[in-house]
Amino acid sequence: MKAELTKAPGTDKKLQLFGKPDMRTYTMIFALIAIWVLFTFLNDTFLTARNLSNLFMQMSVTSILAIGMVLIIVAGHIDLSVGSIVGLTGGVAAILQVWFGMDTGTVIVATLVLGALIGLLQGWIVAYQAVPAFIVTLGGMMVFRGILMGITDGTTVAPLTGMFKMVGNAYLPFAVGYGLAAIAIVWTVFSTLRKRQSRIKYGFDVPPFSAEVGKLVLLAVLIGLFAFVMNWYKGIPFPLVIVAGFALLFTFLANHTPFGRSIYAIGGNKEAARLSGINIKRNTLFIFVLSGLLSSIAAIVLTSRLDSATISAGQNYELDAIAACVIGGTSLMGGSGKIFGAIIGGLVMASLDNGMSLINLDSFWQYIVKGSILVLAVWVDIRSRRQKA
Amino acid sequence: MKAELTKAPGTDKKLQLFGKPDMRTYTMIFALIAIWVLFTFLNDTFLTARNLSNLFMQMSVTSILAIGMVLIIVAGHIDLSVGSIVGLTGGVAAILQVWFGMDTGTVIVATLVLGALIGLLQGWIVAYQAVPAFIVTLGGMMVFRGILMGITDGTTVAPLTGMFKMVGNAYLPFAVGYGLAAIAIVWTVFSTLRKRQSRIKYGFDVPPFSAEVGKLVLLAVLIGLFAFVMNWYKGIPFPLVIVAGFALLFTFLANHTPFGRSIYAIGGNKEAARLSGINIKRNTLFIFVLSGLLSSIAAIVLTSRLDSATISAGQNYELDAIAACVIGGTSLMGGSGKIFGAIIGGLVMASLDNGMSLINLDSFWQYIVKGSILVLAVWVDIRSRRQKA
Amino acid sequence: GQGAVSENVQQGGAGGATGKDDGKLVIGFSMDTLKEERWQKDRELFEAKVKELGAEVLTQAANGDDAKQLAQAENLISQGVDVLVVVPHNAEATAAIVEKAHAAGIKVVSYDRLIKNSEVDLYVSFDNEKVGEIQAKAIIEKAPTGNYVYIGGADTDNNAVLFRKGAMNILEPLAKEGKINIVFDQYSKDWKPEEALKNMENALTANSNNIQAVVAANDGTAGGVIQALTAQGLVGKVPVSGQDAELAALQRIVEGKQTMTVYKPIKKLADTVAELSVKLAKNEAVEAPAKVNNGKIDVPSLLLEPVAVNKDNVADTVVADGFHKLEDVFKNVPQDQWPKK
Amino acid sequence: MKTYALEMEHITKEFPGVKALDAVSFQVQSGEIHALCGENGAGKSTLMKVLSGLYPAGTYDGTIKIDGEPKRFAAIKDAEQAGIAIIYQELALAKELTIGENIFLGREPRRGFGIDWDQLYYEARKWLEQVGLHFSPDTMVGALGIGQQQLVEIAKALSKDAKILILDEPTAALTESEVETLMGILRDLRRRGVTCIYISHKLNEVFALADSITVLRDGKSIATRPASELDENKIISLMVGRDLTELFPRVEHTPGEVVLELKNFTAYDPENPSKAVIRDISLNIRKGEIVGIAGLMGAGRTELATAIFGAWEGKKTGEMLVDGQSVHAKSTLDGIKHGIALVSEDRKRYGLVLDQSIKNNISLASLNRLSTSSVIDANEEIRQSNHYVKELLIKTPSIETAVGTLSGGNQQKVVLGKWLLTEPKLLILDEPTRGIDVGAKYEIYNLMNRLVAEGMAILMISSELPEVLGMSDRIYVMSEGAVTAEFDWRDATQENIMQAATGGR
Ligand SMILES: Nc1ncnc2c1ncn2[C@@H]1O[C@H](COP(=O)(O)OP(=O)(O)OP(=O)(O)O)[C@@H](O)[C@H]1O
Ligand SMILES: Nc1ncnc2c1ncn2[C@@H]1O[C@H](COP(=O)(O)OP(=O)(O)OP(=O)(O)O)[C@@H](O)[C@H]1O
Ligand SMILES: [Mg+2]
Ligand SMILES: [Mg+2]
Repeated sequence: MKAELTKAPGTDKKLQLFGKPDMRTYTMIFALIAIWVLFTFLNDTFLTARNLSNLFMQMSVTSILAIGMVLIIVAGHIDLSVGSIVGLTGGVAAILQVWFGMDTGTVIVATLVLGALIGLLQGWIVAYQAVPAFIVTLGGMMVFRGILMGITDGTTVAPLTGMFKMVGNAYLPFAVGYGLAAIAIVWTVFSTLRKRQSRIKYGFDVPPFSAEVGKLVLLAVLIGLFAFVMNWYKGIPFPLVIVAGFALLFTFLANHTPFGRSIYAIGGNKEAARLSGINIKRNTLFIFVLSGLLSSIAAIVLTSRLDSATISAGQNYELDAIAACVIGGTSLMGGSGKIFGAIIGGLVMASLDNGMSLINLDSFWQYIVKGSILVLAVWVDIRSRRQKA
Repeated sequence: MKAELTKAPGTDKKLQLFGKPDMRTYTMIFALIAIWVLFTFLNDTFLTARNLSNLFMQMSVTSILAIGMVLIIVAGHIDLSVGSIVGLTGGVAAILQVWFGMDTGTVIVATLVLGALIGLLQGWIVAYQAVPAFIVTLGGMMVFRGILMGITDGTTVAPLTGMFKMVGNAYLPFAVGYGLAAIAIVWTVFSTLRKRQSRIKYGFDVPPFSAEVGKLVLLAVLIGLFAFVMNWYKGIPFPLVIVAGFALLFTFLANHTPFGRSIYAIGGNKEAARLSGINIKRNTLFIFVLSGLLSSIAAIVLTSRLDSATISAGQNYELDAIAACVIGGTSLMGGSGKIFGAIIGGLVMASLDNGMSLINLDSFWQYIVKGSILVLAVWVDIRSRRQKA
Repeated sequence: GQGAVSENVQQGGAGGATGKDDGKLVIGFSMDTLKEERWQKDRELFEAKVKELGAEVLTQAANGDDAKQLAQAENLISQGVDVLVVVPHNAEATAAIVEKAHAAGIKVVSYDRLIKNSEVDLYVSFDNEKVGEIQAKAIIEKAPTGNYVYIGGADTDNNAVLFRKGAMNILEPLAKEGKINIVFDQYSKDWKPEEALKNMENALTANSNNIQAVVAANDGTAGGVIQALTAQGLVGKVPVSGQDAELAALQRIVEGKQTMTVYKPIKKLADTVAELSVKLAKNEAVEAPAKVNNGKIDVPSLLLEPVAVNKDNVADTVVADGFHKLEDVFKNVPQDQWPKK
Repeated sequence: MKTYALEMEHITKEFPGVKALDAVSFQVQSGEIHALCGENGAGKSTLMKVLSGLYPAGTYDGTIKIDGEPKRFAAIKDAEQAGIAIIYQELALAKELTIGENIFLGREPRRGFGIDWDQLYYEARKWLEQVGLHFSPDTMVGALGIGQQQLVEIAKALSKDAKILILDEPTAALTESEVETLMGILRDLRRRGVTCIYISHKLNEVFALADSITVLRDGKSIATRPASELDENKIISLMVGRDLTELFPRVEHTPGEVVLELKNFTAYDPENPSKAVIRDISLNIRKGEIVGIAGLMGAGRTELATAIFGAWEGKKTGEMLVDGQSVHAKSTLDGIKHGIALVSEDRKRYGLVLDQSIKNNISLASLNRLSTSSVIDANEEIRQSNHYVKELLIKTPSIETAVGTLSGGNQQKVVLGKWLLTEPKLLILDEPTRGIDVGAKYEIYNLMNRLVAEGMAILMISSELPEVLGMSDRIYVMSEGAVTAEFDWRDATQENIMQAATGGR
């Protein structure tokens, strides 16, 4: 009996880089690999270093939005305005730089502040005025797009300065890329060992040392391989660094801080969260601030990538972000979802887009295939979970 | 005790034309009147018979979609594909008539069958394969749009024959309009009295006869006035007849049939519904069939109104339909919502669009105003309910 | 930065980007959209011509999404095309494509719309502002005075903004002179005909049908406008412009329901671009007599004239070009009224 | 002089249409276990919610003093700071989170910026051992049964190290042995000077634990007495305002022919088709008798009921005969058609659509019967609903009231009404009186007797042995999915049932 108790917490701890990957995440990783294999057969460009580099560039904006969207959906809300926030904050960034000649640093800070303020406004209405998020953000979607059209007068604002352009287009120099990879490996090893220490101290079971080492070696090889492939082309794309950075940061936030846990509790059982003394309003407000902030970061990347701000920028991105979350296992009922899953979901969608465009599929076929695969992927996932469980 | 028990059911029965209007519906009717008053002040065209007639024409497509959407949302699902179904079925209808020269009757039947089949497919995946409706219909949205693009090759399919054009553009002859109004009045009086009889028979309390008569007179005047105003211009628009017909039919379905009750129960507590002997899968399937069917009806009206089918037809209609439902008091959590509310919600949105276009407001202001009013309306409603409660 | 970047590209090339090293030239064709009839034609014609010239085409359509167009262009570049032909959705946002292509040593041709603020290699086009001007001029001819309605395209589409700007170049001076009166001016969301229909219904209602002319941005919106006019029995009495020479619009024109459409002889456009691109790919010199400043450089350009098509010149323009068949265009008109071939 | 740990004075709390508390005064001495008794809807939970800050100061009238100090709690956190911890009657756990996360929700131990997971699970495991729940602390709460979840709630409250611990019906879902564990913990806390407020409908527990008892009735405090001055009958008469002669109104039944017979009935786990959840069960139930099923939690009684009713999703083997006819109930609809009704153990989860009216809930399982050519007969529906509201003494202003606003006992009666309207031959009651006050219990027992007298057969699953012994004509005992014994009520005793229930271990 006692043995059973002490054993359990040790056994189902997995690599916790992005929180415990669950069955669904594995299925999605598998689907991703299947898609990659398929496109590799269909087109010899797909699995080149250069195209993988493109792919990561192309997924960056949606992925950044998906990170925020996971939090929103987990808390039981929805944010339909992210696309418009991307448009508006990107437009403001471009205006500040092109029309008012501000330097890139100032522009970025101003944009982030604007994004956070927009999130604050929407969050306040959702949290403190109890208007459903669907309505608030549907309204926001229209209002922000309208403001963007008003301030730009329908014109495209371009071109940006070199510094700004870097954000969405630069690659890390080879040395920096390898350096980052080395840091990542060292950090993984260090934190795994420290966790092991602490578990031993508290008397929890730990996996055999050899298994732990094997896991670490595998991880190190993967990280190294990734850096090598990216450096084969031009280096690690800077937008990917942003995505990875925020994914890690927000995974930490979601899994290892009281704030993160509160979000899951709020989405899972609001009453329970309330009865546990969690300040639901403040936390909800904060989620929307984060979503607004991430939207403005996505806006900076997008504007930089396009080297211009247009009135249609970001349109329909909310659907892409939501789809990435759902493919990645986030339940629209709230209460469960993983940021890592959403990133995989975003990668699945970007891979489909990229691959179909490479094999030069007719545009209408692309719609049909993408729609079908979306349903198919989730269907396979549900089937497999049902059989396993 | 006895008196208390038997009295209660009698007291809170209201006009049951579209089911009991609740607080929220009243607030929305009030908001609608406010919007109308505002635009009447801003523009002298707004409250003319002709413009009201336009307004009802313009709201028809969204309203038909909203009727189906209420059922979907009440059952705890969502249908993002209605816009694409409108596009596809409308395209097929136009192709059958323009390219293959089929007569209008056949075309309409074929279109409705197609709509129902599409609904059947999606419903089957949702109900029997347990894939979330959000994913299924998001996929459907892409697939159906893709098919439409494929079969029309991007061309506009036009023009239709006279008969087909009538559906979306005709007005009822004055006499028929007044006739319908008379039938409506007689039917209301008759059914109210019959209900009264039956309540007396069962020994329930009934309101005083004078109150009942007063209510009936008011209703009769409203119906008569409506017919008069519509006939002042060209008569009751045929699309409005379709909307009203389906609204009545589906309200009856929702409130007075086991199927309708089951939907509310499923949305309110799926487990309890299942254990009460409700066949959840079959009912869910059927809701999607209805939604597909209504989408194809909306498609016929739209195609007829435009006298052509284009590949962008129906785009983003799902958002309009969902917004109409939510403004009209449907909870996105499932379990509650009224068709009458959704129609009012649709009318609110159509009135805003119409009024702002009449006063020739800049496009960007229209976005801002519409978005803000959306949020404001729901906010006022929530406030007022909170104060009442 | 530039030097380091091209160094890296060399490496990338070794990574195997160009799988198509069978000596055949490959032209990448990055399109704004295929959601309109007109662009389907462009694609057909362009692909046919390039194939005729012995090269290959890879076509991508972004359906009006700037980021998607950039992604697709990247994919074309990584597939090792020799020349990239771009129909920009947005004139400025596509400058990033030019930069990326140049970094990979690929020349870029700007098709139909000018790519601004970039060192684009060649520009072959009709001018969008010019289109608006042609529309307005044609309508002014029919209705020199009176109440004017402008029904625009998608307010979120940069091109719709340009069309409107062109039209207003003509209309606004006249309005200032008091000759005409612009009583209604609205965009149509997503270019949707139903939005145009609603707007036109409202315009007619607000002005008690006292409308003398409508400038509609394209044939789709014109279709909506004409539906609203039909309901009021005004069809044929109020001139309506259009653009793209869609079949449905041409049918309306020969029936007298629509006044004109702007036809861009796209066969000529497609053929010219195809020929010049293949030349560019072979590093041959190309003839580009005009110079158009795009904000950064004077782009070597070939400018083609858009044509205003009306009832009288349908047969000589659209039909003669093989853009549409005579029997299709005149399908709804009694045979005896068909023009002689 | 007595020192009061808690004084609540003239607390008045109104809900729309209901005065839930009417100038209630309530004093609790330091270090005692104070029981709060009263019928369903008497206001016990509401009073405790006022105390715990869930209903913040300003939404009620009256004053609260802790250790003589007046306090105004604007939020739950304030009350927690003042040393008050509460276990709510409704389970307040997030199912998607682990046991450990739930226990420390909102108060996670930190290390740097992050949560110290190892310490959290270490602590959680300690508290779980205390309450005798042998699960790993990183198990999802959703995977636990309702009783186990209750133990998690208790662990959570204990971990707060409160000065005043409130338990609102903590034992409703617990087995006898778990109740024993809990009592031990509470006695231990009393020794350490912690003040406890204990709400329960189980009077034996109240007397086993409480030092003083307060009785509420209709939102008013009726009396506060030392436990030694009271006995069961006195409390009951204080609660209901009259005397109840006996708790279990036994009536002689005359069983008729067999309604339901199971032969070698086996049901397999839907998610693991090789695992039998109930095994080889043979039993029968006759018209006009009450058959009780006893067993420990997890014995598979709920599964048996679900399988008979047709709601079981897994594979079933063996034979089931209804009125001598072999029957395969594949869905709940089949069950209903064969005249079987199941009142489930968790009414909120499986019984009611909380947002909807009493009327809509009562008619839910009989919609087709209430319809002519697929249209619901509105008058008949209203008539039937009113009939059952009257017959079952459901306390409500109207049949249009949403069931979510009713008290537990009245909700249970609505579920009963729903099933009686289907006019079943066999009524299965799974824990029919869980969380229900004595008055309502008594009404339900009388109703059972009346139904049986009218010829219905009742299968009653209950974890309360007195109830099983007091009401059943025959008793089957289950253990680990199998029937291990059958007793006539005259032969059954607590001892021989418990022995069979533990599998003779
Ligand atoms: N949120 C609420 N809204 C409206 N009425 C409520 C609400 N909560 C409780 N009530 C009403 O207040 C009264 C007291 O309810 P309370 O839950 O305190 O009773 P209780 O004594 O705890 O009963 P039980 O033994 O069933 O738990 C009841 O009539 C109940 O219907
Ligand atoms: N959803 C489930 N998934 C897996 N196992 C389950 C599930 N529900 C119940 N079980 C298991 O089935 C067995 C029977 O449980 P059940 O709760 O039905 O027993 P019971 O006798 O009705 O007890 P209770 O007193 O809780 O009603 C137990 O071993 C339980 O853990
Ligand atoms: Mg209670
Ligand atoms: Mg049970």
